[in-house]
Amino acid sequence: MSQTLDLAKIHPGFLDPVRESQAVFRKVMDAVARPGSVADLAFAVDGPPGLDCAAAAVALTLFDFETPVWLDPALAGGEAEGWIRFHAGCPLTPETSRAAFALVARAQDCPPLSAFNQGDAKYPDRSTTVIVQVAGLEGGEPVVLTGPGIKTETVIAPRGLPHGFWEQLETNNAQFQYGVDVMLVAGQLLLALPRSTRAQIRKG
Amino acid sequence: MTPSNAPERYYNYAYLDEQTKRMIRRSILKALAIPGYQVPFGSREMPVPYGWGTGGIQLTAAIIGPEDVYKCIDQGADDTTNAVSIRRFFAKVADVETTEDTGQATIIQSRHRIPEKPLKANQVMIFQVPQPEPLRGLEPRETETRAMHAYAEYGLQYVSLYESVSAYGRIATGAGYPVMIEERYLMSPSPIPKFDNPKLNDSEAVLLFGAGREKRIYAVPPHTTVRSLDFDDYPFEVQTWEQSCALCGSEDSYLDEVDLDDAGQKMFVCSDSHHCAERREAGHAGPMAGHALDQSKEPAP
Amino acid sequence: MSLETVVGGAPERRRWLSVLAKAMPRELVEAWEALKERPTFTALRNAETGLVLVRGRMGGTGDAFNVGEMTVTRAAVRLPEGETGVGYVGGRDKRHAELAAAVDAMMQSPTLRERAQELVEQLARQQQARREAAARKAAATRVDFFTMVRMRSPD
Amino acid sequence: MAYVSVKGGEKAISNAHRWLEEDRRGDRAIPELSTEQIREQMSLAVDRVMAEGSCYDRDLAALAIKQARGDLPEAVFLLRAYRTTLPRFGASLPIETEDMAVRRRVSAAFKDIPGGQVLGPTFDYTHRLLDFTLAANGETPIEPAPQADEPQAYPMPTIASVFRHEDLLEHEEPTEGAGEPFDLTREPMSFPAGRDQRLQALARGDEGFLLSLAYSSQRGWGSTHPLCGEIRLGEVAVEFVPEELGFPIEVGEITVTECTMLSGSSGSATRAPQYTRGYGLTFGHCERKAMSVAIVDRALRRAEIGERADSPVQDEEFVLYHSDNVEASGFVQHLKLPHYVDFQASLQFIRTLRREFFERQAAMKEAAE
Repeated sequence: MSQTLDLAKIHPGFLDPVRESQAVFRKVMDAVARPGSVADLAFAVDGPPGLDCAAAAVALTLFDFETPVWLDPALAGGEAEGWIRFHAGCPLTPETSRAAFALVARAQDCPPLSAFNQGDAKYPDRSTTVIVQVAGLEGGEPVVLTGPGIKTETVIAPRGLPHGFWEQLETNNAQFQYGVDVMLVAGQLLLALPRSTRAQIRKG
Repeated sequence: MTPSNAPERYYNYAYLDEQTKRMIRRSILKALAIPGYQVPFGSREMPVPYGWGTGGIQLTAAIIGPEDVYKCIDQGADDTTNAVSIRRFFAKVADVETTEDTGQATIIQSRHRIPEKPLKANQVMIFQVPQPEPLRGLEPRETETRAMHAYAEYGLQYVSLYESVSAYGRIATGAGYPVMIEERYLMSPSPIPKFDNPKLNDSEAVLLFGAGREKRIYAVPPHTTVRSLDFDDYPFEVQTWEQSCALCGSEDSYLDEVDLDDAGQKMFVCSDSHHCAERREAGHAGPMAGHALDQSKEPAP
Repeated sequence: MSLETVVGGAPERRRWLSVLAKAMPRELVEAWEALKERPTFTALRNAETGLVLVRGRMGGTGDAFNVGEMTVTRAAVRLPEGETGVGYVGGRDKRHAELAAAVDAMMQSPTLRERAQELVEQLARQQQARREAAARKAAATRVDFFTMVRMRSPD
Repeated sequence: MAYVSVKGGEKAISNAHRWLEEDRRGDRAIPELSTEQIREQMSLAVDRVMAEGSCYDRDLAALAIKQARGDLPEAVFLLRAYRTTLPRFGASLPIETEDMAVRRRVSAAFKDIPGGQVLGPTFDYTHRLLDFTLAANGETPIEPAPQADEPQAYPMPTIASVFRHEDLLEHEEPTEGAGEPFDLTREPMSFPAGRDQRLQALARGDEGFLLSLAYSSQRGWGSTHPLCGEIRLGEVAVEFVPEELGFPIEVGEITVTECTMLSGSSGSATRAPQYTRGYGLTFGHCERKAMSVAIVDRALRRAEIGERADSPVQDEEFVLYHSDNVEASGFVQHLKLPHYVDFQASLQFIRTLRREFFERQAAMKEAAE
């Protein structure tokens, strides 16, 4: 078991957990149902240092004792880890392949998507949801999204993703029904890239 | 100290405890990420019986908030007894406004129908599902059907449709007609009449399906390809009626047959009660419409 | 593994908490009200009813499985001198849990312990009497075929 | 004739509820039944509701029985729906049935076994003659049960401990590092099922369904040739480790019924012939149920023991998916709900087929003439 928490140092979580987690969930649900659309979670909680507001809100809404969480080593041992353990009560796992959720503090250091749990043939839902903090959801190279949830196409341009990320996402989509589901967060904003989404860098 | 042994009247907002909601919410997100795939979930006992909408109720309870406007229909109608009962439940436990107006609702829970009015992007449609497994009628074993979905082996379903064509000259399924999602997962649309199947394709709204007793959640995101199975020479077709609605005169809505006596007298009326009322208010009248329309109006809010 | 290593030197507290839990709520309330001086206490955690998942063993001796749940009520209280006590009792009687917690706290107080100890022993005697009556009734329904004395190995 | 639609549902439901309430109370000239009376005098109904409701609380079960007008599956359902709303503090340590304060213990395997044949409070040798003195108004005089000079000694040896030195009966030991047992209340059924999942499902399963399955097995549909090794009834302590204490305390005592059924097994090239067993454990005094569970448990162990599976009782999907009466009752009874939309779809189809049938007949008749 991990060490005892120093409760005096823990940032507050949701003020009204029932209402706030419901409101966050509806935004996140819509984001996953409409890949590439941006959810604004500004109404939610200020996370501890190292965690974006939107990542903190998702953690409080979806993590608990049933979900092993892989935490970016950059967050390990710090305030963010204590905050997540205290508020969400989730077990932490060092193994990417066992995580229900992964929280990546800096997109540049994101482990390969294939390192996470890809689900299995009969239970593809048992795969990791990877939450990646990026520099911004705009201003990067334009990427065209198509697939379920998207009427024709959606163009996004997140900043700060590692080289080769979109190729990884293409591979992830190509192996459907297996695959991880990705959420990109920047500050209070979030967008989702479930495994059903095809992403291609816009040429020219 | 708080008084000991005070009677406990308190239930959590929307009945379910927060841990249960989180579990269901996680399942919903996976269901949206893998359209048409049935996500197993830890369904709980609800205060209405299994088979009476516990899957839909758990989905609603997991997503509903006080700003929602909730509509609940059964057989297309707002006034059927089980719809009344479930609507009352959420009015009580979730402090939400309820409505019969399809256009006003943000969450529509339904058994056996999709409203006639096209759904919008700000709406979530929740289906109560008695049997989520489209292959169950052909193969009773979960171990077998799960493997069929895993490897997209749907030959059995096609054989069954083919046998139906051989026996009856057409595909015999009138409700719960199986659909293929994005050409990958075979899915039961719940026992909606095949008349409603086309409304699932390229929907504006999020479609969520909950089977409480069978402990499965699945979903169809907006703008997803939903194809009703058929053959080139026996294409999918929906039900039509020679009659129009006896009350509102509608010629393109799904009709219920109402027997008026035991000598074969009958009338056909819209299954979607709100659609019918809205048309009558707009001045449409069917061949048997009376004039005391005031009684059928909602009291002014 | 001995009980000592499991409970970390708390076998006494383990015993009195068990006696308090297994008391009938009515017996505990009566014993509490019969105390000459009853300490006041405040709630550290309000009495709350929940469930404990009861486990059995496959075949009676093997690996665990879940049989079902039982209702349990818990409370935590603090005495004016600062001693804290907890009560975990089967059922939904909040007063039972609060008084069990109060007696637990008294048992940890040098000044109140003696009084609380008497109360615990009284409850223990009542439980023992009930148990023994049932055991005598059971023995009275035993079908005796043989009268010889059975030899059993001491383990 | 003209029709308008009116909204009758709301009022009809309220009125139906009021009539139900009145019927529950019955003739007001008769005193109202208290939940304490049910708890004390209908105690086997209480036990059954707790076992199948999967929630040990005698008062809640009594209340559920009163509210359900004695309809036990309905009472089971009320209890299950209530338990959904309570937080879970955690799981107990496994109860030790060897340490049971036994009120009843019988074995059919030996004439006498250590601890003796203890009949306890049983219906077994009552003659099923209606006792009309119970129908008399007022208190029926009851003699207190006799007490022996020497109390029954505890712990009482089990059938397993009697066999242990000869290794004639398979013996179960806890597995080192075994994971958390499967929990049906948190996870859906999963197949192939472990024995932990099966025993939990059977413990909360419908007594009637399990009884019939057990009976089918005895009659040769997947015969397990069982012999009742032991039935015991009594009280066990439930131990729980509260987080803030870190050591186990007893939170109470519960009544349970335990049954071990023995079946011979001829062994294999690597395994000596030995008796195998089926095991049943239920809350409360539910002997018929515990025996049925033990027989069904043994039948479901067929894969592990290497037996053929060709009967319903040996088919775990069949047994586990259909044993829960809350699920079964809800789904069978949902057929009461309106189905006129689906029926309309099927009516249209049957009418078309009939029309085509008569057209064909007419055509054939014409051709023949």
